[in-house]
Amino acid sequence: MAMREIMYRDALREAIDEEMARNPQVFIIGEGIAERGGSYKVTEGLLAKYGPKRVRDTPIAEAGMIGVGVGAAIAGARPIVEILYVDFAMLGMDMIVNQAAKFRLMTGGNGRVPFIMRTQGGAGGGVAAQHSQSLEALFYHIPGLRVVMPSTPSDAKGLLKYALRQEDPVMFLEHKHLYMTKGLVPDGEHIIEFGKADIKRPGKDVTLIAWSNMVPTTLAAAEELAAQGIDAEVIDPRTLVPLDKKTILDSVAKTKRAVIVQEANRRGGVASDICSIIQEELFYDLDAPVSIVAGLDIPIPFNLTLEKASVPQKQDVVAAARRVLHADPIELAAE
Amino acid sequence: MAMREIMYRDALREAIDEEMARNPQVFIIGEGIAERGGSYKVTEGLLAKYGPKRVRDTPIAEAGMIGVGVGAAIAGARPIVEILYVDFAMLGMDMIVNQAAKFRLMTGGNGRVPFIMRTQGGAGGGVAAQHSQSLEALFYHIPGLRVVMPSTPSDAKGLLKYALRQEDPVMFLEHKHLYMTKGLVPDGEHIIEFGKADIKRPGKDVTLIAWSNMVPTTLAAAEELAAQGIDAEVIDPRTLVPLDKKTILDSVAKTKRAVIVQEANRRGGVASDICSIIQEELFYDLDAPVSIVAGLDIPIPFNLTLEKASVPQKQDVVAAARRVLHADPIELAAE
Amino acid sequence: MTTPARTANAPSKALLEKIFRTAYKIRVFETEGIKLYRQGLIRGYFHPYLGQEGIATGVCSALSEGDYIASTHRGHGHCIAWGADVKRMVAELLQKETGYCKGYGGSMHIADISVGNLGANGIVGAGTPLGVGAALAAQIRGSDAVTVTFTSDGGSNNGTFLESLNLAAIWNLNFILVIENNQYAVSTRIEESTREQDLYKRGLAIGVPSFQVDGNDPIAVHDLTREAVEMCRAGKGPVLIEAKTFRHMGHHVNDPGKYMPEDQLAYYKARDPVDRARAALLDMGGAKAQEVAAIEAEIAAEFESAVEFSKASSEVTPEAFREFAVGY
Amino acid sequence: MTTPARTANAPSKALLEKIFRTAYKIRVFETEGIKLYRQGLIRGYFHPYLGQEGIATGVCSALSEGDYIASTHRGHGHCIAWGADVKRMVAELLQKETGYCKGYGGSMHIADISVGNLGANGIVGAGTPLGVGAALAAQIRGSDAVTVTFTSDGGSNNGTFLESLNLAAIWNLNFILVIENNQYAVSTRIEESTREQDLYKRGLAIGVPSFQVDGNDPIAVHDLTREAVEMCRAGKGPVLIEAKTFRHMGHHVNDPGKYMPEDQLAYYKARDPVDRARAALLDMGGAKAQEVAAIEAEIAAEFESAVEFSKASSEVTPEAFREFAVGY
Ligand SMILES: Cc1ncc(C[n+]2csc(CCOP(=O)(O)OP(=O)(O)O)c2C)c(N)n1
Ligand SMILES: Cc1ncc(C[n+]2csc(CCOP(=O)(O)OP(=O)(O)O)c2C)c(N)n1
Ligand SMILES: [Mg+2]
Ligand SMILES: [Mg+2]
Repeated sequence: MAMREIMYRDALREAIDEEMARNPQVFIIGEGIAERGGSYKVTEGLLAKYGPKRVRDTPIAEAGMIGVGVGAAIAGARPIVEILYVDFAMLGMDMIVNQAAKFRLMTGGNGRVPFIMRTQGGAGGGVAAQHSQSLEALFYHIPGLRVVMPSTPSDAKGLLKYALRQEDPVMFLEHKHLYMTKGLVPDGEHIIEFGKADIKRPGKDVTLIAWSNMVPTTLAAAEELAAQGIDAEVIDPRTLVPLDKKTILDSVAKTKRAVIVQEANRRGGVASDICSIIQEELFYDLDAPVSIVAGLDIPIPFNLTLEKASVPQKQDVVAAARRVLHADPIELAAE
Repeated sequence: MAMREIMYRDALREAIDEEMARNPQVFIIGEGIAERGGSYKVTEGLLAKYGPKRVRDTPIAEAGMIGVGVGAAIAGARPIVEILYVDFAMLGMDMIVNQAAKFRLMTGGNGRVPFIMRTQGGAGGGVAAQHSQSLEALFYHIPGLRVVMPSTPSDAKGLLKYALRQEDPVMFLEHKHLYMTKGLVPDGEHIIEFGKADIKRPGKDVTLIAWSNMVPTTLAAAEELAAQGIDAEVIDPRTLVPLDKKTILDSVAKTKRAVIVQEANRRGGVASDICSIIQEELFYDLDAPVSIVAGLDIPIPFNLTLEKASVPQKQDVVAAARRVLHADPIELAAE
Repeated sequence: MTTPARTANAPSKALLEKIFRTAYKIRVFETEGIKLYRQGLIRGYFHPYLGQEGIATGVCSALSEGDYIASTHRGHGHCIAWGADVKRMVAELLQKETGYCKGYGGSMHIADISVGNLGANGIVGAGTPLGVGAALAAQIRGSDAVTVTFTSDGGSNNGTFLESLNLAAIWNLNFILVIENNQYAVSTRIEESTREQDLYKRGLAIGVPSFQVDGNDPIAVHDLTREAVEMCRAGKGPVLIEAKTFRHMGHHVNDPGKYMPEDQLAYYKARDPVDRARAALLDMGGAKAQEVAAIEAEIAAEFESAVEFSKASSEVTPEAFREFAVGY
Repeated sequence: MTTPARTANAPSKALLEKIFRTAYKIRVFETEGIKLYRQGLIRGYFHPYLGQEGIATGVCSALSEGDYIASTHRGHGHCIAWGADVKRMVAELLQKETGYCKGYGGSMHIADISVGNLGANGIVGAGTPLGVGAALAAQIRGSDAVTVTFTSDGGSNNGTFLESLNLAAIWNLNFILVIENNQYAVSTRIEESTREQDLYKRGLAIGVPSFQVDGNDPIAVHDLTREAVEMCRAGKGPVLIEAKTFRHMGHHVNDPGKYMPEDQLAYYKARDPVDRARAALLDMGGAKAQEVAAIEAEIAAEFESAVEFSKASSEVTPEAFREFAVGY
């Protein structure tokens, strides 16, 4: 199939554009997304194309925006609410946790909430503690939410298009470092179902599991490992909820070793949960404890050197992989 | 030391009363806590004793109440903000996650936030999806917060008094089923430091880890196991952050088998994180995968039979313990 | 407080009968429901709408098919006024599969999306953004549907009040926010919750036409709501209505409400909205006493059969529930 | 809009000099800071206070030791007006250990609790509840300290505005909320954000004495703030001040701000608060031109040495950071 190399942010725009053209119920609201085209240019041109009714700037009122999006979804529309930073989604947590996630169950299945919150997280550039978090674990724990974290332009487009055609609230979590990254995206209708992990790099010696911006870091680590004669398999779940346990477990059953790489801080992160699943299902197959490479348990500092020290780097992944392979004489500390 | 048998709610009141008498900076605000004495009678009598300046009713404005408490703590006071249900704390998540938890780091350690949010969670009585959650995992993941979940009157009093003397924001999570439960509380000054797990029942065959209202359930299961000749050790971390890893790991190193019991739903819960720690530290000692007994991954239904079906019951704990002990011929499904 | 021009023409007998039927049906539902609660047949929360019937009745009688409502934790009245089937409401309170939410929701979560009822809500103030969202969805669809969110004095102190009403205003949405000011939040008097007890002024401050009305006068509420609907459909955007009222008892079934001043309670009971609706039907509508008696008997019977229906209904099984949970 | 009685007596030369020094110091800090940013010495966010100097200057000059301030993402001016050490501010922006937050916070998080500066904030609107909390702490301590929270037109659309100002009102706290209405939220005009652009009316709606002032007139801001402080100390509770102003450039260093209408920009630049402060010192204060020139040279030199100090300072090491992280 024909492919084009485009940026992550352009892939997102294509998905929104195509779905808005296809379904008049789709609309998007957010701060500076209309006239300015969004802080990351994802929504550039949409106002001109779809008009002020379906592409709206909002005041600074995250709880209101999210709540209004949830209400519109309940009433049959297909809202996309863009929140500038996932950190700010905390202002709308009641609407996410107590309304969007609960409505289906509370109505005995009669009500659905096809609401999409698009936002971005991650550390980088010295934007400090309130603009650098990776909060997927908070949404991951709440039953009723879908959690999507694309790492490539192709996944971003395919998953966002799918999100706009399914019936549940979606936390669509982008990464501030990925918007300008490029990748091949298939021409024409390109949709990726939720719950299908992608093997970003096949390998046989060790399974490396990573999502969002940790995928490029992990792939780079895999290359370095390859140079050391270690053949790593890199799995990107792409959607954390629903989670493609089968692909993960099949890989670990094969390699007998797993490293989970997460940008978010270690304590209570999604990596811990995936680890708990692997050890529960494959305890007797594992040749080493599942290793977790994650951020430090402390808010992200402004200072760039310390910011870097607080999130996983390529070398941390390489070291963890070597550790589970017992490739080094002395065992390093687990964290 | 002399002991008295009192209720959980009375133990909490004693802690607040003693600390208010001791420190004029301690005050408490919440909905209906002053004139009415609180929905669970925890604050009964405090208005009369300490007056309207230090014991205040508030309007229904959780974000405001929590934010005001955080600001007061930054300015040197010792606020206790009571939130009726932990579910409602979602309205104040920005103040908890982006302000209270971050302030110390953002100020390079110069600023501290001795803010206490007292609230209660858990399912029971048909209060349905928005009044039944166990949300400790959300706070557990955020660096900078302390997460306390007492299961007995003694722990409730000792931990709340300690909370009022330390310097970090504390999520003090009570359980709606525990307020009327009784237990022995030592007379006089009774303080329990954070980060010290309590062995609620010593045993040698299997380690059962539980907190809050899952402790009575787990102790009941331990009794039933004892009748079956299985000697279970029951560990209550009491504070999830800081977590007393040593006591947990020492026990599992001894029993070689662990079951973690949590009322919250399974996906991304605190149990997963404790499991990840155990398997990482004791992989080579374990005789069976760590087993997690947790709530179903779905909001809590109103119907009482279904409500019960959505949270762990004694029999689930017994079955899991027998499973990790390979005590039954046929392996049961993990969940 | 600006007041809209009132239509001169008197209400028709048909409208007066509709209003009385609704108000009385709510009265019966709550009175009998409380009995079921005391018998232990209903569990969890039950916030009676007793004394506030005039508001849901007056408001909903001015709305049309295709419109939306969003309700509160004290939502039975809104649901009934919106035309809900009492059978399915009682069944829901009795945790039965035949209930509106199959027994998954209960009193605080009855909803019926199929007819535009966005549902009751356990979070005070949450209905406001949800209602604004429905109004936004309608505008985007090009529909002239109006959405009414019922909120409360307590709910007007929640930040979502400002955030979402402001959004409705700048977007000119067909949205009506009805504040049921019963002057209490559980046991907390409104005087303790805010300095300015005329809550409609909060709408004026952000440019929203805002009015105050006697919530115990169903006809007045109806008239004002009709005006508000016309303003919305004329493209003027949202309208705020503050309806002053008072509970006839405590906050919920188990709250004796001793803190409510007797004289104040007496004052409002003397202005009982159901009595007023009945009087209006008899006097303005010229209905005969036996007509009214017949209506009351009919409604009582309807509730009785709803209880029988519900008792005879079965509950969702744990197996079916676990089935439902798959993939959550 | 109610207006408080104005004190007749003209401002002293000392006050006028203090006001000019502060306004000019902010002007230099931002102008020179932007250069450092463009040189790549400052990373992350940098929201210049250029054009709004009159507000922080006028407000803080009316406060006393022991009072509190809470600031915004555009917080350099408040910090300087509060008397912060420019050395430690520059060091913070340069990520150095000698900065107010040891380089852990940066531009949006400079705070100094030791002198009652609750800090800038990266969350728009968050300073309001924090400030109300400080005012509550003061009241409980029996102190008559006043807390000022600086917020913004954007921040006044956040729910915390209503929730926390209402709490300050019912509790009669010594709290002053200053809305810096620069009529933009990044590129979004206030007309798009709310129907009622006189934001002080939101305070009146909940019973809070509320006033509007020309934010580009530091003397007027000072006078009004002094009145507000007196009202607080007289036990009247919180006061809301809306100060109208305009940015001199885009939202942050990298925003060209092309969307800002030239005529509007020209209008406000013609009313430059720093020029006004200088003119007031010269005309009302009768200062000599050389006095003023000397002050300006002194401030410029102070900034220069702050830069040298900061460049010479070291950063917190990753080892020290990991040490700090233990037990988090
Ligand atoms: C956000 C939130 N806070 C607190 C509660 C607990 N609560 C339920 S009803 C109620 C009082 C509500 O008073 P009001 O909003 O005036 O409505 P009314 O009960 O008077 O109809 C409270 C505090 C809640 N359900 N939601
Ligand atoms: C809650 C929240 N939402 C969005 C942002 C992103 N943001 C930073 S500044 C800004 C504009 C703020 O405008 P205003 O509040 O009027 O303050 P000004 O920049 O004009 O001083 C926005 C949207 C934020 N920091 N916090
Ligand atoms: Mg009320
Ligand atoms: Mg602004």
